[in-house]
Amino acid sequence: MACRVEAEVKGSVLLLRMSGELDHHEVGPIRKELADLMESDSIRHIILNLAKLEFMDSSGLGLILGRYKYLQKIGGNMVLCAATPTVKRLFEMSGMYKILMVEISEERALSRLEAVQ
Amino acid sequence: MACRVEAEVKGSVLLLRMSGELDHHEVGPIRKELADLMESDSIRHIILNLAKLEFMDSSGLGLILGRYKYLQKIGGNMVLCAATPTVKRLFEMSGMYKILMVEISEERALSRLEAVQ
Amino acid sequence: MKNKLTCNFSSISENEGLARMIAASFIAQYDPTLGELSDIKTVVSEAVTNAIIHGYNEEGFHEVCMRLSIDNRILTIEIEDQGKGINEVDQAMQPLYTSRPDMERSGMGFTIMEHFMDKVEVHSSQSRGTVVKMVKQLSAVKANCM
Amino acid sequence: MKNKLTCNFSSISENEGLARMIAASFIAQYDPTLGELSDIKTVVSEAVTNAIIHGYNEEGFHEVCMRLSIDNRILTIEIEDQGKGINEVDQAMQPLYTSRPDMERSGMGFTIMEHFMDKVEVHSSQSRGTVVKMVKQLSAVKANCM
Ligand SMILES: Nc1ncnc2c1ncn2[C@@H]1O[C@H](COP(=O)(O)OP(=O)(O)O)[C@@H](O)[C@H]1O
Ligand SMILES: Nc1ncnc2c1ncn2[C@@H]1O[C@H](COP(=O)(O)OP(=O)(O)O)[C@@H](O)[C@H]1O
Repeated sequence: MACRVEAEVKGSVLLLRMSGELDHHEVGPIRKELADLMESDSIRHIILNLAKLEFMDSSGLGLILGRYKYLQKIGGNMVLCAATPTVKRLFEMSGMYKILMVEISEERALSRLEAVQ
Repeated sequence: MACRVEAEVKGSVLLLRMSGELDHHEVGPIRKELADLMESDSIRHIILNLAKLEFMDSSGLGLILGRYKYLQKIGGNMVLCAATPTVKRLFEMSGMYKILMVEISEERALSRLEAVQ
Repeated sequence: MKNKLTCNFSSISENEGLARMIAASFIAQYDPTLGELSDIKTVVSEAVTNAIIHGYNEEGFHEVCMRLSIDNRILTIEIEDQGKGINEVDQAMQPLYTSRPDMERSGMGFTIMEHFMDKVEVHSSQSRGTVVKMVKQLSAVKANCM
Repeated sequence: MKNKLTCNFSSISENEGLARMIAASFIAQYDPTLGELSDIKTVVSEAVTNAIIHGYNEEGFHEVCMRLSIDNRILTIEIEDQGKGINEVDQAMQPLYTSRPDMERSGMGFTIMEHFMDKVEVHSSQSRGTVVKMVKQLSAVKANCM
Protein backbone atom coordinates (compact mmCIF):
# COMPACT_ATOMS: atom_id res chain seq x y z
CA MET A 1 0.00 0.00 0.00
CA ALA A 2 1.23 3.43 -0.91
CA CYS A 3 2.22 6.15 1.53
CA ARG A 4 0.44 9.47 1.20
CA VAL A 5 1.99 12.66 2.50
CA GLU A 6 -0.08 15.78 3.09
CA ALA A 7 2.21 18.78 3.43
CA GLU A 8 1.21 22.17 4.82
CA VAL A 9 3.60 25.09 5.16
CA LYS A 10 2.97 27.45 8.10
CA GLY A 11 5.67 30.11 8.02
CA SER A 12 8.93 28.30 8.65
CA VAL A 13 7.14 25.15 9.85
CA LEU A 14 6.40 22.20 7.58
CA LEU A 15 3.52 20.12 8.81
CA LEU A 16 3.56 16.57 7.39
CA ARG A 17 0.63 14.19 7.78
CA MET A 18 1.58 10.71 6.64
CA SER A 19 -0.78 7.82 6.04
CA GLY A 20 -0.51 4.34 4.55
CA GLU A 21 2.72 2.34 4.64
CA LEU A 22 6.15 3.95 4.80
CA ASP A 23 8.80 1.51 3.57
CA HIS A 24 11.91 1.63 1.40
CA HIS A 25 9.83 1.63 -1.78
CA GLU A 26 7.94 4.75 -0.67
CA VAL A 27 10.86 6.53 0.96
CA GLY A 28 12.67 7.36 -2.31
CA PRO A 29 10.10 9.64 -3.96
CA ILE A 30 9.07 11.18 -0.62
CA ARG A 31 12.68 12.11 0.20
CA LYS A 32 12.98 13.99 -3.10
CA GLU A 33 9.70 15.85 -2.66
CA LEU A 34 10.59 16.87 0.87
CA ALA A 35 14.03 18.12 -0.18
CA ASP A 36 12.46 20.32 -2.89
CA LEU A 37 9.78 21.62 -0.53
CA MET A 38 12.16 22.38 2.32
CA GLU A 39 14.60 24.28 0.17
CA SER A 40 12.13 26.37 -1.83
CA ASP A 41 10.04 27.29 1.21
CA SER A 42 12.98 27.85 3.57
CA ILE A 43 11.63 25.48 6.18
CA ARG A 44 13.27 25.46 9.61
CA HIS A 45 10.99 23.11 11.58
CA ILE A 46 8.98 19.97 10.89
CA ILE A 47 5.90 18.65 12.64
CA LEU A 48 5.31 14.97 11.86
CA ASN A 49 1.76 13.79 12.33
CA LEU A 50 1.88 9.99 12.09
CA ALA A 51 -1.59 9.27 13.51
CA LYS A 52 -2.69 7.59 10.27
CA LEU A 53 0.55 5.84 9.41
CA GLU A 54 -0.36 2.16 9.38
CA PHE A 55 3.07 0.71 8.79
CA MET A 56 6.65 1.90 9.10
CA ASP A 57 9.96 0.08 9.14
CA SER A 58 13.60 1.12 9.55
CA SER A 59 13.61 2.69 6.07
CA GLY A 60 11.05 5.17 7.40
CA LEU A 61 13.19 5.76 10.47
CA GLY A 62 16.11 6.52 8.14
CA LEU A 63 14.07 9.08 6.21
CA ILE A 64 12.97 10.83 9.39
CA LEU A 65 16.43 10.71 10.93
CA GLY A 66 17.81 12.26 7.72
CA ARG A 67 15.39 15.20 7.92
CA TYR A 68 16.13 15.55 11.64
CA LYS A 69 19.86 15.84 10.99
CA TYR A 70 19.26 18.45 8.32
CA LEU A 71 17.11 20.54 10.67
CA GLN A 72 19.74 20.29 13.39
CA LYS A 73 22.36 21.65 11.03
CA ILE A 74 20.24 24.73 10.29
CA GLY A 75 19.21 25.13 13.92
CA GLY A 76 15.63 23.90 13.51
CA ASN A 77 13.50 21.38 15.36
CA MET A 78 11.38 18.32 14.68
CA VAL A 79 8.23 17.52 16.64
CA LEU A 80 6.61 14.11 16.49
CA CYS A 81 2.91 13.92 17.18
CA ALA A 82 0.27 11.26 17.45
CA ALA A 83 2.26 8.16 16.45
CA THR A 84 0.53 4.80 16.93
CA PRO A 85 2.03 2.45 19.56
CA THR A 86 3.69 0.29 16.87
CA VAL A 87 5.36 3.24 15.20
CA LYS A 88 6.30 4.75 18.55
CA ARG A 89 8.04 1.49 19.51
CA LEU A 90 10.36 1.78 16.49
CA PHE A 91 11.31 5.32 17.50
CA GLU A 92 12.05 4.10 21.01
CA MET A 93 14.14 1.19 19.81
CA SER A 94 16.31 3.47 17.71
CA GLY A 95 16.83 5.98 20.52
CA MET A 96 15.13 8.69 18.44
CA TYR A 97 12.20 8.99 20.79
CA LYS A 98 14.50 10.60 23.33
CA ILE A 99 15.99 13.18 21.00
CA LEU A 100 12.79 14.28 19.26
CA MET A 101 10.22 16.63 20.76
CA VAL A 102 6.98 14.74 21.24
CA GLU A 103 3.52 16.28 21.51
CA ILE A 104 0.06 14.77 21.38
CA SER A 105 -1.49 17.12 18.82
CA GLU A 106 -0.56 19.43 15.95
CA GLU A 107 -1.70 22.47 17.94
CA ARG A 108 0.53 21.65 20.88
CA ALA A 109 3.40 20.90 18.53
CA LEU A 110 2.96 24.33 16.92
CA SER A 111 2.91 26.19 20.24
CA ARG A 112 5.92 24.19 21.42
CA LEU A 113 7.83 25.39 18.37
CA GLU A 114 6.71 28.99 18.94
CA ALA A 115 7.88 28.79 22.54
CA VAL A 116 11.25 27.43 21.45
CA GLN A 117 11.93 30.09 18.85
CA MET B 1 -11.50 -15.55 4.98
CA ALA B 2 -14.09 -17.76 6.60
CA CYS B 3 -17.69 -18.13 5.49
CA ARG B 4 -20.36 -17.42 8.07
CA VAL B 5 -23.83 -18.88 7.72
CA GLU B 6 -26.75 -17.50 9.67
CA ALA B 7 -29.61 -19.99 9.61
CA GLU B 8 -33.21 -19.23 10.56
CA VAL B 9 -36.01 -21.78 10.41
CA LYS B 10 -39.48 -20.45 9.56
CA GLY B 11 -41.85 -23.40 9.46
CA SER B 12 -40.70 -25.59 6.61
CA VAL B 13 -38.49 -22.81 5.20
CA LEU B 14 -34.78 -22.55 5.96
CA LEU B 15 -33.46 -19.03 5.53
CA LEU B 16 -29.68 -18.94 5.02
CA ARG B 17 -27.70 -15.71 5.12
CA MET B 18 -24.14 -16.29 3.96
CA SER B 19 -21.25 -13.88 4.30
CA GLY B 20 -17.50 -14.02 3.75
CA GLU B 21 -15.92 -16.36 1.21
CA LEU B 22 -17.49 -19.62 0.12
CA ASP B 23 -14.87 -21.94 -1.33
CA HIS B 24 -14.00 -25.66 -1.18
CA HIS B 25 -12.39 -25.24 2.24
CA GLU B 26 -15.57 -23.78 3.71
CA VAL B 27 -18.02 -25.98 1.83
CA GLY B 28 -17.21 -29.18 3.76
CA PRO B 29 -18.30 -28.15 7.26
CA ILE B 30 -21.24 -26.11 5.95
CA ARG B 31 -22.57 -29.10 3.98
CA LYS B 32 -22.61 -31.22 7.13
CA GLU B 33 -24.33 -28.55 9.23
CA LEU B 34 -26.98 -28.01 6.59
CA ALA B 35 -27.67 -31.72 6.25
CA ASP B 36 -28.22 -32.03 10.03
CA LEU B 37 -30.42 -28.95 10.14
CA MET B 38 -32.56 -29.93 7.18
CA GLU B 39 -33.26 -33.41 8.45
CA SER B 40 -34.00 -32.57 12.07
CA ASP B 41 -36.23 -29.60 11.21
CA SER B 42 -37.97 -31.25 8.24
CA ILE B 43 -37.12 -28.40 5.90
CA ARG B 44 -38.81 -28.31 2.51
CA HIS B 45 -37.65 -24.96 1.12
CA ILE B 46 -34.53 -22.84 1.22
CA ILE B 47 -34.13 -19.10 0.83
CA LEU B 48 -30.53 -18.16 0.09
CA ASN B 49 -29.62 -14.60 0.96
CA LEU B 50 -26.20 -13.99 -0.60
CA ALA B 51 -26.15 -10.18 -0.27
CA LYS B 52 -23.06 -10.28 1.95
CA LEU B 53 -21.22 -13.12 0.24
CA GLU B 54 -17.98 -11.53 -0.92
CA PHE B 55 -16.55 -14.48 -2.81
CA MET B 56 -17.84 -17.71 -4.26
CA ASP B 57 -16.38 -20.19 -6.72
CA SER B 58 -17.61 -23.40 -8.34
CA SER B 59 -17.28 -25.29 -5.04
CA GLY B 60 -19.99 -23.01 -3.69
CA LEU B 61 -22.09 -23.65 -6.79
CA GLY B 62 -21.71 -27.38 -6.13
CA LEU B 63 -22.92 -27.01 -2.56
CA ILE B 64 -25.97 -25.02 -3.63
CA LEU B 65 -26.75 -27.33 -6.55
CA GLY B 66 -26.56 -30.29 -4.14
CA ARG B 67 -29.15 -28.72 -1.79
CA TYR B 68 -31.28 -27.79 -4.79
CA LYS B 69 -31.36 -31.39 -6.02
CA TYR B 70 -32.29 -32.61 -2.56
CA LEU B 71 -35.20 -30.16 -2.35
CA GLN B 72 -36.40 -31.18 -5.80
CA LYS B 73 -36.53 -34.79 -4.70
CA ILE B 74 -38.77 -33.96 -1.75
CA GLY B 75 -40.89 -31.53 -3.78
CA GLY B 76 -39.47 -28.35 -2.26
CA ASN B 77 -38.10 -25.13 -3.73
CA MET B 78 -35.04 -22.91 -3.53
CA VAL B 79 -35.20 -19.13 -3.82
CA LEU B 80 -32.10 -17.05 -4.40
CA CYS B 81 -32.15 -13.48 -3.19
CA ALA B 82 -29.88 -10.48 -3.27
CA ALA B 83 -26.76 -12.01 -4.86
CA THR B 84 -24.01 -9.57 -5.87
CA PRO B 85 -23.30 -9.21 -9.62
CA THR B 86 -20.14 -11.37 -9.37
CA VAL B 87 -21.96 -14.20 -7.62
CA LYS B 88 -24.94 -13.85 -9.94
CA ARG B 89 -22.64 -14.25 -12.94
CA LEU B 90 -21.50 -17.67 -11.69
CA PHE B 91 -25.09 -18.81 -11.35
CA GLU B 92 -25.78 -17.64 -14.89
CA MET B 93 -22.72 -19.38 -16.30
CA SER B 94 -23.77 -22.69 -14.79
CA GLY B 95 -27.35 -22.43 -16.04
CA MET B 96 -28.64 -22.46 -12.44
CA TYR B 97 -29.94 -18.91 -12.65
CA LYS B 98 -32.67 -20.15 -14.97
CA ILE B 99 -33.81 -23.02 -12.81
CA LEU B 100 -33.81 -21.24 -9.45
CA MET B 101 -36.50 -18.85 -8.27
CA VAL B 102 -34.99 -15.41 -7.88
CA GLU B 103 -36.36 -12.59 -5.71
CA ILE B 104 -34.87 -9.31 -4.57
CA SER B 105 -35.60 -9.61 -0.84
CA GLU B 106 -36.21 -12.18 1.87
CA GLU B 107 -39.82 -10.97 2.29
CA ARG B 108 -40.60 -11.44 -1.38
CA ALA B 109 -38.90 -14.82 -1.36
CA LEU B 110 -41.09 -15.88 1.57
CA SER B 111 -44.34 -14.78 -0.08
CA ARG B 112 -43.27 -16.42 -3.31
CA LEU B 113 -42.88 -19.72 -1.43
CA GLU B 114 -46.25 -19.25 0.29
CA ALA B 115 -47.90 -18.67 -3.09
CA VAL B 116 -46.31 -21.80 -4.51
CA GLN B 117 -47.39 -24.10 -1.70
CA MET C 1 7.22 -3.07 -15.78
CA LYS C 2 7.86 -6.78 -15.38
CA ASN C 3 7.31 -8.71 -12.21
CA LYS C 4 7.33 -12.36 -11.22
CA LEU C 5 6.20 -14.33 -8.21
CA THR C 6 6.39 -18.09 -7.75
CA CYS C 7 4.84 -19.73 -4.69
CA ASN C 8 4.94 -23.32 -3.49
CA PHE C 9 2.55 -24.22 -0.73
CA SER C 10 1.15 -27.23 1.10
CA SER C 11 -1.82 -28.93 -0.58
CA ILE C 12 -4.26 -28.15 2.24
CA SER C 13 -7.58 -26.49 1.61
CA GLU C 14 -6.70 -23.62 3.97
CA ASN C 15 -4.31 -22.46 1.27
CA GLU C 16 -7.02 -21.92 -1.35
CA GLY C 17 -7.85 -18.60 0.29
CA LEU C 18 -4.16 -17.83 0.76
CA ALA C 19 -3.49 -18.36 -2.95
CA ARG C 20 -6.35 -16.00 -3.82
CA MET C 21 -4.99 -13.35 -1.46
CA ILE C 22 -1.49 -13.67 -2.88
CA ALA C 23 -2.69 -13.37 -6.47
CA ALA C 24 -4.85 -10.39 -5.54
CA SER C 25 -1.94 -8.67 -3.75
CA PHE C 26 0.35 -9.36 -6.70
CA ILE C 27 -1.92 -7.67 -9.25
CA ALA C 28 -3.16 -4.94 -6.88
CA GLN C 29 0.00 -3.02 -7.70
CA TYR C 30 -1.09 -2.74 -11.33
CA ASP C 31 -4.38 -0.92 -10.76
CA PRO C 32 -6.72 -3.68 -11.90
CA THR C 33 -10.46 -3.02 -12.07
CA LEU C 34 -12.54 -4.59 -9.31
CA GLY C 35 -13.93 -6.97 -11.91
CA GLU C 36 -10.46 -8.11 -12.97
CA LEU C 37 -9.46 -8.59 -9.34
CA SER C 38 -12.51 -10.73 -8.69
CA ASP C 39 -12.05 -12.77 -11.90
CA ILE C 40 -8.46 -13.53 -11.01
CA LYS C 41 -9.28 -14.56 -7.45
CA THR C 42 -11.93 -16.89 -8.85
CA VAL C 43 -9.74 -18.64 -11.44
CA VAL C 44 -6.89 -19.07 -8.93
CA SER C 45 -9.37 -20.59 -6.51
CA GLU C 46 -10.65 -22.99 -9.17
CA ALA C 47 -7.26 -24.22 -10.31
CA VAL C 48 -5.76 -24.52 -6.81
CA THR C 49 -8.84 -26.34 -5.55
CA ASN C 50 -8.59 -28.76 -8.48
CA ALA C 51 -4.92 -29.47 -7.73
CA ILE C 52 -5.79 -30.23 -4.09
CA ILE C 53 -8.95 -32.26 -4.69
CA HIS C 54 -8.36 -33.99 -8.00
CA GLY C 55 -4.57 -33.91 -8.35
CA TYR C 56 -3.77 -34.92 -4.79
CA ASN C 57 -7.02 -36.54 -3.55
CA GLU C 58 -7.01 -34.07 -0.66
CA GLU C 59 -3.77 -35.41 0.80
CA GLY C 60 -2.19 -32.45 2.58
CA PHE C 61 1.48 -33.39 2.38
CA HIS C 62 2.01 -32.47 -1.29
CA GLU C 63 2.89 -29.15 -2.87
CA VAL C 64 0.99 -26.87 -5.21
CA CYS C 65 2.92 -24.35 -7.25
CA MET C 66 1.50 -21.02 -8.39
CA ARG C 67 3.48 -18.88 -10.83
CA LEU C 68 2.37 -15.33 -11.49
CA SER C 69 4.02 -12.99 -13.94
CA ILE C 70 3.12 -9.71 -15.50
CA ASP C 71 4.62 -7.93 -18.46
CA ASN C 72 3.00 -5.05 -20.29
CA ARG C 73 -0.17 -5.64 -18.29
CA ILE C 74 -0.39 -9.20 -19.60
CA LEU C 75 -0.90 -11.44 -16.60
CA THR C 76 0.10 -15.10 -16.78
CA ILE C 77 -0.95 -17.54 -14.07
CA GLU C 78 0.25 -21.12 -13.89
CA ILE C 79 -1.02 -23.57 -11.32
CA GLU C 80 0.88 -26.83 -11.17
CA ASP C 81 0.59 -30.04 -9.23
CA GLN C 82 2.56 -33.31 -9.36
CA GLY C 83 -0.60 -35.29 -8.79
CA LYS C 84 -2.49 -37.93 -10.65
CA GLY C 85 -2.99 -36.03 -13.91
CA ILE C 86 -5.97 -35.82 -16.24
CA ASN C 87 -6.75 -38.68 -18.58
CA GLU C 88 -8.86 -36.89 -21.14
CA VAL C 89 -8.35 -33.16 -21.00
CA ASP C 90 -11.02 -32.35 -23.60
CA GLN C 91 -13.66 -34.20 -21.65
CA ALA C 92 -12.51 -32.67 -18.35
CA MET C 93 -12.94 -29.19 -19.78
CA GLN C 94 -16.57 -29.72 -20.81
CA PRO C 95 -19.05 -27.59 -18.83
CA LEU C 96 -20.64 -29.61 -16.01
CA TYR C 97 -18.26 -32.55 -16.44
CA THR C 98 -16.89 -33.80 -13.14
CA SER C 99 -15.21 -37.05 -12.16
CA ARG C 100 -16.35 -36.49 -8.57
CA PRO C 101 -20.15 -36.11 -8.48
CA ASP C 102 -19.88 -37.93 -5.11
CA MET C 103 -18.20 -34.79 -3.76
CA GLU C 104 -20.95 -32.54 -5.15
CA ARG C 105 -18.49 -30.91 -7.53
CA SER C 106 -20.29 -28.72 -10.04
CA GLY C 107 -18.03 -29.46 -13.00
CA MET C 108 -17.83 -25.72 -13.70
CA GLY C 109 -14.17 -25.07 -12.78
CA PHE C 110 -12.64 -25.10 -16.25
CA THR C 111 -15.65 -23.34 -17.75
CA ILE C 112 -15.19 -20.48 -15.29
CA MET C 113 -11.46 -20.30 -16.02
CA GLU C 114 -12.11 -20.11 -19.76
CA HIS C 115 -14.82 -17.51 -19.27
CA PHE C 116 -12.75 -15.20 -17.05
CA MET C 117 -9.37 -15.46 -18.77
CA ASP C 118 -8.32 -14.74 -22.36
CA LYS C 119 -6.57 -18.07 -22.73
CA VAL C 120 -6.48 -21.34 -20.79
CA GLU C 121 -4.08 -24.17 -21.60
CA VAL C 122 -3.97 -27.47 -19.75
CA HIS C 123 -0.93 -29.73 -19.88
CA SER C 124 -1.30 -32.97 -18.04
CA SER C 125 0.13 -36.44 -18.04
CA GLN C 126 -1.06 -39.35 -16.01
CA SER C 127 0.53 -39.82 -12.59
CA ARG C 128 2.92 -36.96 -13.44
CA GLY C 129 0.64 -34.04 -12.77
CA THR C 130 -1.09 -31.07 -14.32
CA VAL C 131 -0.23 -27.50 -15.27
CA VAL C 132 -3.02 -25.03 -15.96
CA LYS C 133 -1.74 -21.93 -17.73
CA MET C 134 -4.01 -18.91 -17.96
CA VAL C 135 -3.41 -15.54 -19.60
CA LYS C 136 -5.31 -12.28 -19.26
CA GLN C 137 -4.64 -8.83 -20.61
CA LEU C 138 -5.44 -6.29 -17.93
CA SER C 139 -7.25 -3.20 -19.15
CA ALA C 140 -5.27 0.01 -19.58
CA VAL C 141 -4.99 2.21 -16.52
CA LYS C 142 -7.38 5.13 -16.72
CA ALA C 143 -5.91 8.56 -16.20
CA ASN C 144 -6.85 9.99 -12.84
CA CYS C 145 -9.34 12.83 -13.28
CA MET C 146 -8.25 14.81 -10.24
CA MET D 1 -1.35 -28.11 11.94
CA LYS D 2 1.67 -27.72 9.68
CA ASN D 3 1.84 -25.45 6.73
CA LYS D 4 4.52 -24.24 4.35
CA LEU D 5 4.80 -21.49 1.77
CA THR D 6 7.83 -20.66 -0.33
CA CYS D 7 7.83 -17.61 -2.59
CA ASN D 8 10.34 -16.40 -5.13
CA PHE D 9 9.86 -12.89 -6.43
CA SER D 10 11.64 -10.22 -8.45
CA SER D 11 14.05 -8.03 -6.48
CA ILE D 12 12.08 -4.82 -7.05
CA SER D 13 11.07 -2.55 -4.21
CA GLU D 14 7.37 -2.89 -5.15
CA ASN D 15 7.61 -6.41 -3.79
CA GLU D 16 8.51 -5.32 -0.25
CA GLY D 17 4.85 -4.59 0.40
CA LEU D 18 3.82 -7.76 -1.42
CA ALA D 19 6.08 -9.89 0.79
CA ARG D 20 4.54 -8.28 3.90
CA MET D 21 1.04 -8.99 2.62
CA ILE D 22 1.88 -12.60 1.83
CA ALA D 23 3.43 -13.20 5.24
CA ALA D 24 0.44 -11.55 6.94
CA SER D 25 -2.02 -13.66 4.92
CA PHE D 26 -0.07 -16.81 5.71
CA ILE D 27 -0.21 -16.32 9.48
CA ALA D 28 -3.69 -14.77 9.51
CA GLN D 29 -5.08 -18.32 9.43
CA TYR D 30 -3.51 -19.03 12.81
CA ASP D 31 -5.26 -16.30 14.82
CA PRO D 32 -2.22 -14.18 15.59
CA THR D 33 -2.58 -11.14 17.85
CA LEU D 34 -2.50 -7.76 16.10
CA GLY D 35 0.90 -7.20 17.68
CA GLU D 36 2.29 -10.44 16.28
CA LEU D 37 0.90 -9.59 12.85
CA SER D 38 2.55 -6.19 12.91
CA ASP D 39 5.88 -7.58 14.20
CA ILE D 40 5.98 -10.15 11.42
CA LYS D 41 5.17 -7.64 8.71
CA THR D 42 7.97 -5.45 10.02
CA VAL D 43 10.69 -8.13 10.11
CA VAL D 44 9.74 -9.41 6.64
CA SER D 45 9.95 -5.85 5.37
CA GLU D 46 13.41 -5.40 6.95
CA ALA D 47 14.91 -8.59 5.58
CA VAL D 48 13.40 -8.30 2.08
CA THR D 49 14.48 -4.66 1.84
CA ASN D 50 18.02 -5.65 2.85
CA ALA D 51 18.11 -8.36 0.18
CA ILE D 52 17.03 -5.83 -2.46
CA ILE D 53 19.21 -2.91 -1.35
CA HIS D 54 22.31 -4.54 0.06
CA GLY D 55 22.28 -8.00 -1.50
CA TYR D 56 21.38 -6.91 -5.00
CA ASN D 57 22.31 -3.19 -5.06
CA GLU D 58 18.74 -2.43 -6.14
CA GLU D 59 19.08 -4.32 -9.42
CA GLY D 60 15.59 -5.54 -10.23
CA PHE D 61 16.37 -8.63 -12.29
CA HIS D 62 17.35 -10.92 -9.39
CA GLU D 63 15.18 -13.08 -7.18
CA VAL D 64 14.43 -12.95 -3.48
CA CYS D 65 13.17 -16.09 -1.78
CA MET D 66 10.87 -16.06 1.24
CA ARG D 67 10.14 -19.33 3.05
CA LEU D 68 7.41 -19.42 5.67
CA SER D 69 6.52 -22.43 7.73
CA ILE D 70 4.45 -23.04 10.79
CA ASP D 71 4.30 -26.05 13.07
CA ASN D 72 2.76 -26.06 16.53
CA ARG D 73 2.41 -22.28 16.33
CA ILE D 74 6.15 -21.91 15.83
CA LEU D 75 6.65 -19.65 12.84
CA THR D 76 9.87 -19.83 10.85
CA ILE D 77 10.71 -17.19 8.26
CA GLU D 78 13.68 -17.40 5.94
CA ILE D 79 14.61 -14.62 3.55
CA GLU D 80 17.30 -15.51 1.07
CA ASP D 81 19.18 -13.71 -1.66
CA GLN D 82 22.00 -14.79 -3.97
CA GLY D 83 23.58 -11.37 -3.73
CA LYS D 84 26.87 -9.98 -2.57
CA GLY D 85 26.81 -11.38 0.96
CA ILE D 86 27.89 -9.86 4.28
CA ASN D 87 31.55 -9.62 5.15
CA GLU D 88 31.31 -9.28 8.91
CA VAL D 89 27.98 -10.46 10.18
CA ASP D 90 28.63 -9.46 13.81
CA GLN D 91 29.39 -5.91 12.84
CA ALA D 92 26.40 -5.78 10.46
CA MET D 93 24.08 -6.78 13.28
CA GLN D 94 25.16 -3.95 15.60
CA PRO D 95 22.44 -1.38 16.26
CA LEU D 96 22.85 1.69 14.04
CA TYR D 97 25.54 0.07 11.89
CA THR D 98 24.96 0.60 8.19
CA SER D 99 27.25 0.27 5.21
CA ARG D 100 25.04 2.71 3.32
CA PRO D 101 24.80 5.99 5.26
CA ASP D 102 24.73 7.63 1.79
CA MET D 103 21.27 6.09 1.35
CA GLU D 104 20.11 7.40 4.73
CA ARG D 105 19.76 3.86 6.04
CA SER D 106 19.14 3.85 9.78
CA GLY D 107 21.14 0.71 10.56
CA MET D 108 18.24 -0.57 12.65
CA GLY D 109 17.10 -3.48 10.46
CA PHE D 110 18.78 -6.35 12.29
CA THR D 111 18.09 -4.77 15.66
CA ILE D 112 14.38 -4.69 14.87
CA MET D 113 14.44 -8.31 13.66
CA GLU D 114 16.14 -9.44 16.87
CA HIS D 115 13.73 -7.43 18.97
CA PHE D 116 10.55 -8.73 17.32
CA MET D 117 11.50 -12.38 16.84
CA ASP D 118 12.58 -15.04 19.33
CA LYS D 119 15.63 -16.03 17.29
CA VAL D 120 17.51 -14.54 14.33
CA GLU D 121 20.29 -16.39 12.51
CA VAL D 122 22.25 -14.96 9.61
CA HIS D 123 24.17 -17.18 7.24
CA SER D 124 26.10 -15.34 4.60
CA SER D 125 29.07 -15.84 2.36
CA GLN D 126 30.66 -13.31 0.11
CA SER D 127 29.32 -13.08 -3.43
CA ARG D 128 27.18 -16.14 -2.71
CA GLY D 129 24.38 -14.48 -0.79
CA THR D 130 22.62 -14.29 2.52
CA VAL D 131 19.95 -16.22 4.39
CA VAL D 132 18.24 -14.62 7.37
CA LYS D 133 16.35 -17.18 9.45
CA MET D 134 13.92 -15.96 12.08
CA VAL D 135 11.78 -17.93 14.50
CA LYS D 136 8.84 -16.81 16.62
CA GLN D 137 6.47 -18.75 18.85
CA LEU D 138 2.96 -17.40 18.34
CA SER D 139 0.93 -17.02 21.52
CA ALA D 140 -1.72 -19.64 22.28
CA VAL D 141 -5.15 -18.99 20.80
CA LYS D 142 -7.50 -17.59 23.40
CA ALA D 143 -10.81 -19.35 23.79
CA ASN D 144 -13.66 -17.34 22.32
CA CYS D 145 -15.83 -15.88 25.09
CA MET D 146 -19.06 -15.86 23.10
N1 LIG E 1 -5.32 -30.68 -11.24
C1 LIG E 1 -6.08 -31.72 -11.65
N2 LIG E 1 -5.62 -32.99 -11.50
C2 LIG E 1 -6.37 -34.05 -11.90
N3 LIG E 1 -7.61 -33.93 -12.44
C3 LIG E 1 -8.12 -32.68 -12.62
C4 LIG E 1 -7.39 -31.53 -12.22
N4 LIG E 1 -8.13 -30.45 -12.53
C5 LIG E 1 -9.27 -30.92 -13.08
N5 LIG E 1 -9.26 -32.26 -13.16
C6 LIG E 1 -10.34 -33.12 -13.73
O1 LIG E 1 -11.17 -32.32 -14.53
C7 LIG E 1 -12.53 -32.43 -14.10
C8 LIG E 1 -13.27 -31.12 -14.34
O2 LIG E 1 -12.73 -30.08 -13.55
P1 LIG E 1 -13.63 -28.83 -13.20
O3 LIG E 1 -14.20 -28.28 -14.46
O4 LIG E 1 -12.82 -27.90 -12.38
O5 LIG E 1 -14.83 -29.42 -12.35
P2 LIG E 1 -14.89 -30.03 -10.87
O6 LIG E 1 -13.68 -29.60 -10.11
O7 LIG E 1 -16.13 -29.45 -10.31
O8 LIG E 1 -14.94 -31.52 -11.03
C9 LIG E 1 -12.43 -32.83 -12.64
O9 LIG E 1 -13.60 -33.46 -12.20
C10 LIG E 1 -11.22 -33.75 -12.66
O10 LIG E 1 -11.57 -35.04 -13.11
N1 LIG F 1 20.93 -9.30 2.47
C1 LIG F 1 22.06 -8.60 2.69
N2 LIG F 1 23.09 -8.66 1.81
C2 LIG F 1 24.22 -7.97 2.02
N3 LIG F 1 24.42 -7.17 3.08
C3 LIG F 1 23.46 -7.07 4.00
C4 LIG F 1 22.23 -7.77 3.86
N4 LIG F 1 21.45 -7.48 4.94
C5 LIG F 1 22.17 -6.63 5.70
N5 LIG F 1 23.38 -6.37 5.14
C6 LIG F 1 24.45 -5.52 5.72
O1 LIG F 1 24.16 -5.31 7.09
C7 LIG F 1 24.08 -3.92 7.38
C8 LIG F 1 23.11 -3.66 8.50
O2 LIG F 1 21.79 -4.00 8.11
P1 LIG F 1 20.55 -3.35 8.84
O3 LIG F 1 20.72 -3.51 10.31
O4 LIG F 1 19.32 -3.88 8.24
O5 LIG F 1 20.69 -1.78 8.53
P2 LIG F 1 20.50 -0.95 7.17
O6 LIG F 1 19.71 -1.76 6.19
O7 LIG F 1 19.76 0.26 7.62
O8 LIG F 1 21.88 -0.65 6.66
C9 LIG F 1 23.72 -3.28 6.07
O9 LIG F 1 24.11 -1.92 6.03
C10 LIG F 1 24.50 -4.14 5.07
O10 LIG F 1 25.85 -3.75 5.02
